[in-house]
Amino acid sequence: MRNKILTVTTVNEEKMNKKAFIKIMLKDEVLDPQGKAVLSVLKSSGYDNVKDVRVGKYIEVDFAGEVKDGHASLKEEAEEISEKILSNPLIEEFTIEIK
Amino acid sequence: MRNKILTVTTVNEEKMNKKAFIKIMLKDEVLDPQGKAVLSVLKSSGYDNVKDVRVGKYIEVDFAGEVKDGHASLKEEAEEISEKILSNPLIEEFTIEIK
Amino acid sequence: MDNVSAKKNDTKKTEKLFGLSAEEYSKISELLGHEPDAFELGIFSAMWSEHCSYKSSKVYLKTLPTEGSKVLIGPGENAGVVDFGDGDVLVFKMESHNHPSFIEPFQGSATGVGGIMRDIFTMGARPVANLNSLRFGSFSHPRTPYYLSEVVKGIGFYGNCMGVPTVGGEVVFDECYNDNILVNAFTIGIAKKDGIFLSSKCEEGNIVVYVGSSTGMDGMHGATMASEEFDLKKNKKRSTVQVGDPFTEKLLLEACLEAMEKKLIVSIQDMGAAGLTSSSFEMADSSGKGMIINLDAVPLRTSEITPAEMMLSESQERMLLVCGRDKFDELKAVFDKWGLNCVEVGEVIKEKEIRFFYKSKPYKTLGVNTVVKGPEYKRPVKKPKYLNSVKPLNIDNYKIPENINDAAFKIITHPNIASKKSVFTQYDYTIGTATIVPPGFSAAVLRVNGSGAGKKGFLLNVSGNSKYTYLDPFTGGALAVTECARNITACGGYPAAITDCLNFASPEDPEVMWQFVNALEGIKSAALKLNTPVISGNVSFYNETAKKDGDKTTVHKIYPTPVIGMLGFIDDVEKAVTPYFKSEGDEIYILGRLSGNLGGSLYMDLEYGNFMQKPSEIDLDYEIRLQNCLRSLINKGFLKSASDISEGGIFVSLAESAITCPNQTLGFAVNCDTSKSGVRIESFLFSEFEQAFIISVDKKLSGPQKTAVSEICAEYGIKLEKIGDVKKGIMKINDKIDLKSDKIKEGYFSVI
Amino acid sequence: MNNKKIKAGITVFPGSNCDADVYRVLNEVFGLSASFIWHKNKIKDLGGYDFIVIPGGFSYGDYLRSGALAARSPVMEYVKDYAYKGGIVLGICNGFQILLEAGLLSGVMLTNDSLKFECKDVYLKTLNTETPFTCALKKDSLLKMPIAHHDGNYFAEKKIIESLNHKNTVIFKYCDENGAITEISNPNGSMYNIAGISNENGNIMGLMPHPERSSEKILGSEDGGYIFQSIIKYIKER
Ligand SMILES: Nc1ncnc2c1ncn2[C@@H]1O[C@H](COP(=O)(O)OP(=O)(O)O)[C@@H](O)[C@H]1O
Ligand SMILES: [Mg+2]
Repeated sequence: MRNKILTVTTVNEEKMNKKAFIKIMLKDEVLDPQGKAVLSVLKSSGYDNVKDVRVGKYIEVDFAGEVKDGHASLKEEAEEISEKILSNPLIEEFTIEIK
Repeated sequence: MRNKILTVTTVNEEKMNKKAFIKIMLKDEVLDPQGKAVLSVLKSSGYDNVKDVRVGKYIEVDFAGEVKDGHASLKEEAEEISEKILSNPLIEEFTIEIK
Repeated sequence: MDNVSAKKNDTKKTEKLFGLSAEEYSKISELLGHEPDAFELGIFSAMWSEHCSYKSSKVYLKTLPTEGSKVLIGPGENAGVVDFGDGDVLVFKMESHNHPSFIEPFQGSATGVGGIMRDIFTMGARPVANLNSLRFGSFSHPRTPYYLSEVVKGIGFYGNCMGVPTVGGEVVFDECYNDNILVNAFTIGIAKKDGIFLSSKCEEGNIVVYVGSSTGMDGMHGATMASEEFDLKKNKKRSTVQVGDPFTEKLLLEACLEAMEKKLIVSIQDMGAAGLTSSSFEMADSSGKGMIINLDAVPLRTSEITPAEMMLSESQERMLLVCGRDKFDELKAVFDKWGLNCVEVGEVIKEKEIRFFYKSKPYKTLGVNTVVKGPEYKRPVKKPKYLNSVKPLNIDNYKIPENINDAAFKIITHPNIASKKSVFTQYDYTIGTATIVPPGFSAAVLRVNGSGAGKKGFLLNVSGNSKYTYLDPFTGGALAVTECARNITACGGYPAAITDCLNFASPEDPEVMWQFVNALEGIKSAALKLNTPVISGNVSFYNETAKKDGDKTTVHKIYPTPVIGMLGFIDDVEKAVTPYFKSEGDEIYILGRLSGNLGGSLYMDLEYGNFMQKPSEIDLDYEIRLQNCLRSLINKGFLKSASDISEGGIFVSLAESAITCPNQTLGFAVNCDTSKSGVRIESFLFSEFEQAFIISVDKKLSGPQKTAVSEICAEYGIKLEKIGDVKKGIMKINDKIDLKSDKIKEGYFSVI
Repeated sequence: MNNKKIKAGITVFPGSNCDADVYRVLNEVFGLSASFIWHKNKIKDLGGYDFIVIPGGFSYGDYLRSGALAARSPVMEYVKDYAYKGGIVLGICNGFQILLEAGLLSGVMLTNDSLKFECKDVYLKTLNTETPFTCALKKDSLLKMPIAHHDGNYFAEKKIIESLNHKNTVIFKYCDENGAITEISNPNGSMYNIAGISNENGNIMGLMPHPERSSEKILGSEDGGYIFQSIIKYIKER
């Protein structure tokens, strides 16, 4: 079952099923049309205390075990994946949690 | 089942700028075409230790202050927004963090 | 579906859950010789559902005209096939996805489009165009914008990604759809005449192969759900919504066509409603064979799934096919190339039964015939009471409004009339480089690339009018067919064949059944006269919702809504005519005759809040002469534009002709002595679905040419009357209408 | 040089869907020898082609970001190689997005400002006619072509925009039918109405509108054809 609890559990077992949780957001200076649209929907639905909305992505990568050769850690591998494949560094920035 | 376990960080300043961080994922049993496509690209790019990928949304809602009338807390308001506007309870589930 | 153990004393609950009646349940027990268990019950309830078995409609559908010189395959297969000449065939069908779209409009409409496209490429045809017919609740209903935007997004999402242009459709708003929106999707594909694949060719010893996406819990109960009223919001613990993956379907399309091209497939059927159940049983049945199905081999997305759930899952983008054992490796190579599952799940056997294996052991055996031969009903019919109060309109009981300009403006800016541009610009209608006349005009006109077709092309249109069908089911049915034909003829095409999508409330209500039977009669008689056989179709019953108001429960039923999709042919796409005026100074004529009957019209609805009057009947013999006459004028090159007179009447027809011209804003000055034909000005302006067309011709037509035009009209016995001229920027009719084209244009394009 | 001798390669990714249109137009309308390059083919050297087209569609479903996944697929390495050596590469719609994601052109595509898929005719103003893609055109020529995309909202940092302007590599801008570059004629929110750009060298161009859908009069416009004619002219004269 997918782990849905956001609280970080420290696990020592290296071989355990581990996941990378990658959050990708548009950089602040990049216009976020989707966020803007959500904001206007919220405002028109009466949530007028909302000041801003940004919409990003949340990607769970399940590594089920070993790290790929040539990578020091899952974190490093996840970083590589995030940078090379999952995000576009020109407009996006990411943060990774390994759990 | 929609999961509503929230990790709430307690903040004393009531008027402080507060944000809700809302993570929206497809329910486990719902097909995730995006995740599937990303998985296949990761695999063909040599990341063959990756077993599964799920792609969701991460939404930051900036409340810059007060809670809307009729809501006990920002958390409650964010929950209402997530349920009614941001997510589709038929296929998605969300978790909220207030920071 | 997780705790589906059908306990013996629990038939009441079973009924609710599975949509079977008590009699049906006993019949199943009798056929099996024992009470059905969960697996059997799941299979029977799916196959005996209204959706799969057509149990309430079958006896009537059988009476439709299905044969014609151009029809190669009529109803019965995944889609019908029409001969297009030069070795090409066109394959088309329309299908409803109403209930799923109401529950989750984006995914519901997306998977509706995905499903109908699978029906087409299952036959070996490459989909070349999509259309859709949409019905939403009243335009001012708070949920309508949500449904409209999500449904349109869903349709675009799927069709655009597949690379199939969406070239037409209709969008109608009416209160009666507040709780039951309708999403009907149409797809047409093209194939070589000798490249058609059927589900009925299985041979003993062939292997059964599962291709495409893995099986999950999607759309569990879809087949039975579609047959139930939405009386209670079922407490769904798990998600059963089908999620569409057009990317995978695009791969599936290419893989299937490649495998077909290489002749690796013997028989094939898409997994649509009732997924693996209907595909396996129906393929076995139509081939007169049986199958072994090994459930252990089914590719799964979740391990927590029971055999019954595997059989009933409606996960999208899957196909079941049958191939020769010696071809399997080659077949697998094709699907591997496209990155798709391709798994042997069984074998074709001589005995007409399906033998299921599960966990490496024999699990269940069911007779093909037993399961497939569902019940067939001739349900009670009764003329609806409300029809007694639908009388012919006497317009003299209503006084002429002071300001007809206002009435006209209200009509042209009514959501059902106003431009649907903001809808169809969300669909890719130019992909394929074949769209000659795009959406926004009468019928879509397409050419055919990459074949010996030369300049010939085909035309498509979908139409339905539920208000008229409600007021007069027979006329409404006939009108849907006629209206499609008018749109096709107005472009210069010949109507060729039709598909239908019959959306009705519960067939268990005798009054609904009466509507159904009579609407079908209407379709039948028009299809016979116009020589447009019905080659495929779909019935969607139970479009009604029980709503609790205090302790009172009222059932909200949709108007009977038969929708027709029509295919037409044209010899030279360059000769296709569009409905809009071309240049200032051209002469405007009415071709045909006017009834002036405002019964059931939008005008009566908007102006007096009462449209419960009898619409005009259609004189089908006249209709044929009229359309033949128009086509003849177009083919001879005499017309610059031609437009039918549909909802909103002549005023709307003229106004649209003036403002939809892509690069200029035209107008008209019309003078027509309506009293001569004994009608009042509003009747002339706003009576709908007249047996007439608004046409424009070059004023510089020479004398002999004018004579030729008159001769053609005389030959067909059709009246032609000049009513005015094309102008720039103004809309004038007698001394009653005086409007600015710009203002009308702005209103028309900004409503939706 | 006979058109038939000109070899065009059309890349095909899973989910490409304008590949067949480009193929037909290049072969049938312009009489070239165009063929497909399947994304998994290990051709390595694309040197045999006179030019490469990355067609539109929804490569990998456009999941994640439009063009992102295709840009990371192996065949793009060969395309990069080809382009770095000066080969002519044209990216149309999704192909443009792929070129951006692959870093062959600078900037990114965001979702249209309408947040909707937009299918309609647009007008383009030709700003630079000294490229292989525009050399048959006159400066400021207006071209009518259809767009059909969901993510065509061109975005780049100020620095990049400055460099595009400086190097004259903005090739097409959206404009109205009179050639005025206005907000109203911008169909997707692109910065400065940018519809097509090239690299500094001019051998790689991406544009959102579809020239292959506007190369025949019967389809409403032949203007897109000038882009292919330019490529042909360039190749013949080089
Ligand atoms: N849902 C839709 N999808 C695509 N095109 C549509 C849709 N709704 C309407 N259109 C297009 O708008 C035009 C006008 O629609 P409608 O008024 O229903 O046409 P008509 O009365 O001529 O049958 C047609 O070309 C039709 O194809
Ligand atoms: Mg009409």
